[in-house]
Amino acid sequence: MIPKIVLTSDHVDFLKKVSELSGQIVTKCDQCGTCSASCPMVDGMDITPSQMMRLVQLGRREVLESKAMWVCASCFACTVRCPRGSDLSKVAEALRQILLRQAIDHIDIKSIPEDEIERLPQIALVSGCRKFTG
Amino acid sequence: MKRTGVYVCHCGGNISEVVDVKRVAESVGGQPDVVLAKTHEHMCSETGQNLVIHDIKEHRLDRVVIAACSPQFQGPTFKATLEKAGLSPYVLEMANIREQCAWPHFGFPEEATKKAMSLVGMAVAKVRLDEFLKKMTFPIGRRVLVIGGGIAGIQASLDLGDAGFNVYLVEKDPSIGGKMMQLSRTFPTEDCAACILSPKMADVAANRNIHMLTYSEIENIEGYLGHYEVTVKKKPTYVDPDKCTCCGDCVGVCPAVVPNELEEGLLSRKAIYLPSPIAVPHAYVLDAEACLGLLPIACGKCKEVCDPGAVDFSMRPELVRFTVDTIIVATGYDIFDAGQKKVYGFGKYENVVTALDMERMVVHSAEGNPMRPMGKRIAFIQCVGSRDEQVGNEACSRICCMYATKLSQLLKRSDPSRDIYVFYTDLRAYGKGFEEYYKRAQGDGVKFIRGRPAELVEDPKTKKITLRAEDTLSRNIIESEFDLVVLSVGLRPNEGTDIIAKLLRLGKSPDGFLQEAHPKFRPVDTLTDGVFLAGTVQGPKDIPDTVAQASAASSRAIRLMNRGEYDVDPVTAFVHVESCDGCGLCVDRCPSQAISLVANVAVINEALCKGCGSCIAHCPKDALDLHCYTNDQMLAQVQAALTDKKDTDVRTLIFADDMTGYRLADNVGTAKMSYSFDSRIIRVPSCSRVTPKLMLQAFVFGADGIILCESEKNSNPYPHSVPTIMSHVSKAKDILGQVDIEQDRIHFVQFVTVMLAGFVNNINRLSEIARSLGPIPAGPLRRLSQDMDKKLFGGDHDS
Amino acid sequence: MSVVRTPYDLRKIKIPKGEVHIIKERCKGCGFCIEYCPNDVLIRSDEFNAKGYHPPIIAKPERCVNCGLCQLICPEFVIWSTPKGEMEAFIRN
Amino acid sequence: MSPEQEKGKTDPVDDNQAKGTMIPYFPGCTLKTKAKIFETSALRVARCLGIDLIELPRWNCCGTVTSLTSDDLIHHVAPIRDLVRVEDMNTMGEIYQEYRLVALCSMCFHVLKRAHLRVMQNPGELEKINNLMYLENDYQGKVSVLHFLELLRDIGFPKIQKTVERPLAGLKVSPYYGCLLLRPKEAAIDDPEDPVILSHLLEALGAEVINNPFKTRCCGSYQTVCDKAAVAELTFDILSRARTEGADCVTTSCPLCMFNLADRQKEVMEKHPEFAPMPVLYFTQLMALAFGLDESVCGFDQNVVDPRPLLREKGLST
Repeated sequence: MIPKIVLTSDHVDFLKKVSELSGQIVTKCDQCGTCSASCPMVDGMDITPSQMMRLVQLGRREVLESKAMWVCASCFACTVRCPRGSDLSKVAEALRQILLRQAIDHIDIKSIPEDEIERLPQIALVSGCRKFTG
Repeated sequence: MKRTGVYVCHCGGNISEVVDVKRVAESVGGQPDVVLAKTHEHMCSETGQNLVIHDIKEHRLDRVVIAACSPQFQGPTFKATLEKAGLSPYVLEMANIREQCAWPHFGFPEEATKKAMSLVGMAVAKVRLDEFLKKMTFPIGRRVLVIGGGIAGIQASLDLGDAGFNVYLVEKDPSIGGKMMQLSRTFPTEDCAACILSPKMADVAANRNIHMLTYSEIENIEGYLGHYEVTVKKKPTYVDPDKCTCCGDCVGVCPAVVPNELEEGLLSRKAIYLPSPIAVPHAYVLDAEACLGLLPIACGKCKEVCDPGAVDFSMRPELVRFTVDTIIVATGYDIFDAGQKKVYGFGKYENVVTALDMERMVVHSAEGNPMRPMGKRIAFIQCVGSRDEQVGNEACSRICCMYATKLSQLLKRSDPSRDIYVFYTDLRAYGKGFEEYYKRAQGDGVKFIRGRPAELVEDPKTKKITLRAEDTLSRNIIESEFDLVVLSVGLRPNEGTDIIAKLLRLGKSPDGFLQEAHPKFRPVDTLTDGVFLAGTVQGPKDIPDTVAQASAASSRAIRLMNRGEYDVDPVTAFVHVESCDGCGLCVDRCPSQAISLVANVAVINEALCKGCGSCIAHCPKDALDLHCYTNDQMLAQVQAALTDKKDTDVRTLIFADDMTGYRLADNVGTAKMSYSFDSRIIRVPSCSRVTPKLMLQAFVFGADGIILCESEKNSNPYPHSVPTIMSHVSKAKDILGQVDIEQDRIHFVQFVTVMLAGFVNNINRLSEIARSLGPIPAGPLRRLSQDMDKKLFGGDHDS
Repeated sequence: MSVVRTPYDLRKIKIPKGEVHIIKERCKGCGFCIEYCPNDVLIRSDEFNAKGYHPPIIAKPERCVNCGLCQLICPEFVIWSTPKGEMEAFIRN
Repeated sequence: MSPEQEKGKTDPVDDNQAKGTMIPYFPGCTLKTKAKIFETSALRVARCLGIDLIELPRWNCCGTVTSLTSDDLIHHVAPIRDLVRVEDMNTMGEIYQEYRLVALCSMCFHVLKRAHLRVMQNPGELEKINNLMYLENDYQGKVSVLHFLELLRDIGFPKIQKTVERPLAGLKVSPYYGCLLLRPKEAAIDDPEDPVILSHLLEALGAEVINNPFKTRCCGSYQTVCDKAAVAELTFDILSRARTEGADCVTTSCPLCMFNLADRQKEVMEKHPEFAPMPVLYFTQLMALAFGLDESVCGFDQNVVDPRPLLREKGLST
């Protein structure tokens, strides 16, 4: 079943929103895939980083349902390699923020078992909360 | 009383849709010496030109103003028209109401029409003072310098030599042939590169008109079109090419081993060696750096065994001096230094090589003595050093797609069991026969994968290379092992190019290659008269394009030289003898030493004078002047530009140099970019012609601000103009300061012809500044106009 | 180019080999041979010869290419080089 | 005198160095808790090199991660506030003309440096932040944020080599940089793709440096909170690669990398039983060892994977 895309002004708005939040000219991406191949977390993603960029280019909100931006570890490997000089980590952050700012958290700290919390260093907990909760 | 005819062109609507051409024509109709003012659909058409010719005869016109497009565009056409009618081509002025009015002010008919009237007014004011000048012609010879002995230089030299012109071909390597000599085969036809190149190289050696200077480098070039003085340093080869029989005995005994340049350092050579099997001149060369020692002679074995006695340690570097009329620059390219792209581990991993390495490997395999085993699984990586901001080159190198397609096919066909992959970002098969060739590769089973590999990792034991990339079409991550990875490296300007560019004052485009005079209509010319570009020095291109461009360059050079003389507009300095007091201040101020004192009066050597006008400012007596841009004409234009100014208006004057500023204004217009109506553009050969006095007078007549637009230093035909302008500007600013007028009213900006936005912003910014400062009060203006010359020349100058 | 590679044929390519011979006792320790040997085959030894000079000794015999410069410049005719193996052959016969 | 300085006397430090240059340093949350050993060892080796790292007064959490969205200023207030402290110290005269701030934790370094860079590039944002912190002095932008490794590079590896008492001969160490010391370019302490700073340090310490092609690959960072499995996989890749290249142990400069590479080896072994644990040490521990400091300073007992057997085997520990 191949979905048909009807491009509307809403798509344009979404692209605009992500571009503003990330400060990146998303449309510059020419889909070379360097980011995907550089990404250490890509194995755990449902769509590749370059696919994420593509969806944003077309302004398709479905990208918000994907796991990719949550699996991103902000390691900036894509950032230092992008031949077009785009900062993907900023785009992923923008997508996370769009949800987090609607108070849609990605993790529930309470659900993490007591002993694990004990084990985790502050640096992990704080950064985790900063990235995954609003 | 002058008899001026004014013609306002509709330009088929381009102008008339914005500007009310009728009103423009009427607006000048009233002026005393304007005999007639007409409008016409297409002035440049034959009917338009005939109209002018007819009127000149009928109404005995002796001055013509044509309000139409840019003089850069149709100027030559109308000059010819005047000549046809028996008038001097220099009593013509064009009011540029298309590029400077209709186009940038599109959608503002009223303002545009007003500005058009003012522009025509300026032209009328100037044409009134035009002189009946003749074209100047200078003799020119038939000698050409070709820099670079690659395929571009070879082709250019052959074309020129065959046409009977004297060619000096200078090549830094010991043999001509260049990069093409290293290639295996050429795409898309797959002829053997050496086989098609060597006959041409032989022709060069055989051509009586071509004087080859190999193993030589340009030391210095001075002069101008028709008289370029060249100094070449010829390195000693320590082998007499006429005696050398290429027996190779010397190589056997030579104890010094170094990497072989021809083989990209993958194989080695001795200190004494034959540069290439097809080398021209075909003789051995002794590489002094590699040799055990020549001073004192440490080894000398080569000399001992050389029967014909060709080895001669007494050779020394020699300086060769000669003069040429035109120059063709064909210094070519270097491949991108793959070591910079760290993620691919070139130089670190033994199984990662460049495409040029691969060319050599293919050559040797074809000859039956492979350099090294290549393995079964081979991957090509495209765009290495091209289209990549991380290595500072955004441009596409144009040839990599096809040479990778070529090499992959050659490898596949020589061993069909090979697995060959080409990892690309976009595959560009734009040329004749390229798409078919690409299809053939696909047919041969070469696999093309759309994705740029991110990194290569070597297995410490097997030395195989693991490549990681995304197949962006199936959206899967590919991670697999290869025996050999080939980097399709891009093209960068040859390191030697910079020196030549400096010597010849050639501009560079953003990608670092040399800049042509006009991307469409002068693709092989440069902004330096008589200097042309051929081949990859102007930008990446394949062999057919290079050869075509080389032939184009040579025919452009022939066009200049064939007549034996060439025309120049008589834009040269001249002296008002009656006012010259022989103080000599101007003499050593002329950048081209064209001024001398004869019998206590300044005299201009018209052959040397470049017509920059920078001398004028240095004359305290206003005795120096410039044809086509006389002091009176400049002043008349300035006044005319300000006559219609109302108290509420702001009016800024933009002095634009011929080379860049004025063209830039045209490009801005062509791009339909709008800017402030306040501005009036005045054309000058160089802003160094704009004297401090002229600037100050402009303010006295009511100007609110001034911009001087000049070519950036490295694309400026007058190398000294920029510092000169700076001193003029600071002088004018000082005096403004003395009389409490804001110095921010004068701006000096350097441009290259692509800086459209910058040009617009500068004009608009000045208008804003002028508005915020408001009009200059009467007090300061009065003080400014009082004894201006004293202010300018300290008054202590007495004759 | 930021990268320099070792040529594949470096081992295959033939260069003449030589060996140096020194008559230590005659040496006056001027050091010319050490100074001028283009391949730095020789170094000054610490031992004294009968004359009380430091004669050269052969530090890197494998690097000698029999260029014969030492032989040419030695004021005392105490050092010379021959193609490798030639000397033994000569002595044997 | 603090017990530490007490020990200082027994250190192999010549006296004229004992009172060294004072440079403010930013500990950050984890160095005060789970990574104490990182702090203690760092402070002590610094003193051996004539540097007194003085803890930034009234420091606050840097925020651990940089906020990347263009409109998010508020999260840059915390790091900027810390930088203000450095300028305060100078105005108070606690230090004289010393605007360097040394960080040990890679994440703190990254966040502090990028916050500084961002407000320097956008004066408008700096103004906003300064207005927001109206109770504090304005940030002048004078501070240069340094990672301890950069400071060591400035001191010079030859000097470090001289300070070595017990060269780490025969110890095969693989440097691990992770992300935040090297990326993005503008905040990098070395070449993002081919860093050498740790190798140079280890060479100075006399260790044998083992290059690991994954030395700059991410450890999974904060993903460790919600996806141990993924992190364990990365740890497995990085460490097994280090081993195939021939390393005995890995060294790092970040408490989070440390946790993911060391503590997560438990999860690694659950999934890959064949995996043999590998010691992971802070580079400062190795320095302490090489400088011949007391093992209590090196604090090997606090490493999750005990390096002492390895060190004994190499004759570097009793």
